Amino acid sequence: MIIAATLAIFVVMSMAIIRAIAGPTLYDRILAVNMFGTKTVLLISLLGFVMGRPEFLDIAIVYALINFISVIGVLRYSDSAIFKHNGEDIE
Amino acid sequence: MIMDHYNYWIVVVLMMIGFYIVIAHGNLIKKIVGLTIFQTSVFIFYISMAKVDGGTAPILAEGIVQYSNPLPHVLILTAIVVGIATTALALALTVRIKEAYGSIEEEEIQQQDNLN
Amino acid sequence: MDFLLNISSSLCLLIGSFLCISGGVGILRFPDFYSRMHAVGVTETLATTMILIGLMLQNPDALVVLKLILILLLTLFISPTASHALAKAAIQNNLRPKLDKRDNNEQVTSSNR
Amino acid sequence: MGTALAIVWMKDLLSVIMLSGIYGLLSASFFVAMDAVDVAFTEAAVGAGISTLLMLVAITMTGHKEHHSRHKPFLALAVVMVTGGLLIYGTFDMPSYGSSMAPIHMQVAPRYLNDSMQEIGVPNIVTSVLASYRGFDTFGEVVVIFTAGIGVLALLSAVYRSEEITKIHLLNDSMHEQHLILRIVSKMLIPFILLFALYVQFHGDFGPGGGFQAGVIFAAAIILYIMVFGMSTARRVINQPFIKLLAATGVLLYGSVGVFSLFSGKNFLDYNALSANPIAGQHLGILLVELGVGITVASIMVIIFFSFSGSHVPPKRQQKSTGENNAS
Repeated sequence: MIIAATLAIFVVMSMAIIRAIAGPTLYDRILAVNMFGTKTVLLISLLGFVMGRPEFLDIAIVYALINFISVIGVLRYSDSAIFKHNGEDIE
Repeated sequence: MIMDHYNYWIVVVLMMIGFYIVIAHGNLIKKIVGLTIFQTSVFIFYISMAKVDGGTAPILAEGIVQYSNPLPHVLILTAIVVGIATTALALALTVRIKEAYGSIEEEEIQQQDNLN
Repeated sequence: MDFLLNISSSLCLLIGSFLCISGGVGILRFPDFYSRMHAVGVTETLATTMILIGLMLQNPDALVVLKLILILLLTLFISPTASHALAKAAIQNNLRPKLDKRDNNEQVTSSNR
Repeated sequence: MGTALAIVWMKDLLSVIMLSGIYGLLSASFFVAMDAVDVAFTEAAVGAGISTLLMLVAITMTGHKEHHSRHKPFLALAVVMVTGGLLIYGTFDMPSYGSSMAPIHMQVAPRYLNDSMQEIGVPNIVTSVLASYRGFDTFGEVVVIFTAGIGVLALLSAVYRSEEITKIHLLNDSMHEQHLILRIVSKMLIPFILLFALYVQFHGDFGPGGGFQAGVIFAAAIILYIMVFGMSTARRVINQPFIKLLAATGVLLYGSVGVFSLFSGKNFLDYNALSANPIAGQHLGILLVELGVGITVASIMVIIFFSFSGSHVPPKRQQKSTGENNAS
């Protein structure tokens, strides 16, 4: 059952990658990255169980935290980057 | 027998993608991303060499006999952090180049150099 | 008891996987950013909860369960916040929902003015 | 792999960086699948978190459109193809994947695996090799990180000192006025992240973790604080000269452990000198050394981030200054 769930998550991750590559707007990409991060957290937890050593869940916690930080960072800095880009276009 | 080497092929393909970005693109930031990809391919190379079939992570526990090789892990662990520090240095240089030349495209920088 | 645990854990994992896949289809097939965000919301909260609960039922070790609960709490905190911030930033940068016809027209007229 | 391919084609640097974030997460999953939990830990925090952020900050300063001016892509492609072909030809002599008879497993690894429990007494072999067997190496790495931090500081901090006030004003923008929910959630999360970093630091002997990872996570928490609450608040909270001092202190701590063991008649970084009981000495030595590493890495990352976002140039000013450069 765990292996089936792992496979499902693999499929979803590849879907998220496709969206991140194709995504027409920047926000689609951020959304896909965010989802990809959450799925990675799940994948790591599942992999721990598959390999039979589930004590390494610390990594999954780090992923969750870092994912949040990077999404916030992307939002924070993409705002100013877009602003600057528009300014260049106008001038 | 041939399929036994697929990990190396993944590494080689990644490495060549990074290499291609570095030599074919003029944008300095893009070049740095290419270098990062190249770097990661080397990391994967080391880590895949450390893997032993049927082994688990090299943290001792009761009832486990077969572990993966810890030495490459140590080397790569430090290499990742050093890598980010050097990447930061490269980015800082890029920012200064942008200030000095007003551009981070290799060709434009060379043009300006030739003019002077 | 053991049997019951196994069955329920499998059930949770199954539901979680199904929700994950449906969300994945959603993020590929939905027409615009906001509806995609809805799909992602489904996978991020409900599917994650289901899979993590399934894993918790699978393992008797207290420390592991504690860590899983921690991960669950963190995801439940983090992903709605991130989605909220994302949607807010998107609205502020004039990204309009595609399905909202009236709003689109309004925007067109306002930009014409 | 597909992600890396896509990076080649993307013109917009912002998307490139987004994809490189995914790439970092992906390669970290690779590492977990290959049993390298410690490495995955580091790669998760570094590749997906800090490096993405640094590149983002860099492109806000340099602009994020790549011009379409690839010169002779076919020559480059040919070079890449030839090199790749040669490398693949070379792999046929390599030991096959997962083989336990490969030469790499024949040298020092069995000794680490079999004897480290008696000699060092730490279950996580990666930590014991990192801090004890190859302590000299790690010392070098820490010094490299320290030097890189100094380099970034030297490159970025000197220029903008006079424009400090406008800059701070600029950085204080949108984020922390509007996002109330974000602010409150971050307020709850940041102490947790800091606590977790400490856990990783001191749990490194028994599970995945250690100084490098803890330092990066600690720095990530502070970076989150800077991003959410704005630069000026962060400057008031975090004393920058103090961080610089801390960075040096970490290296000093590491080095002085070595010098101490040198003075007590043992080799450099021989922790048996620290205590009468060798195992206790090793424990103490590893603890101190990892602490030094953690302090240095955390403060260097914070310094790098501070100097990057501190030298934030407003777009108008940038245009003007480049104009001046061209004119002169």
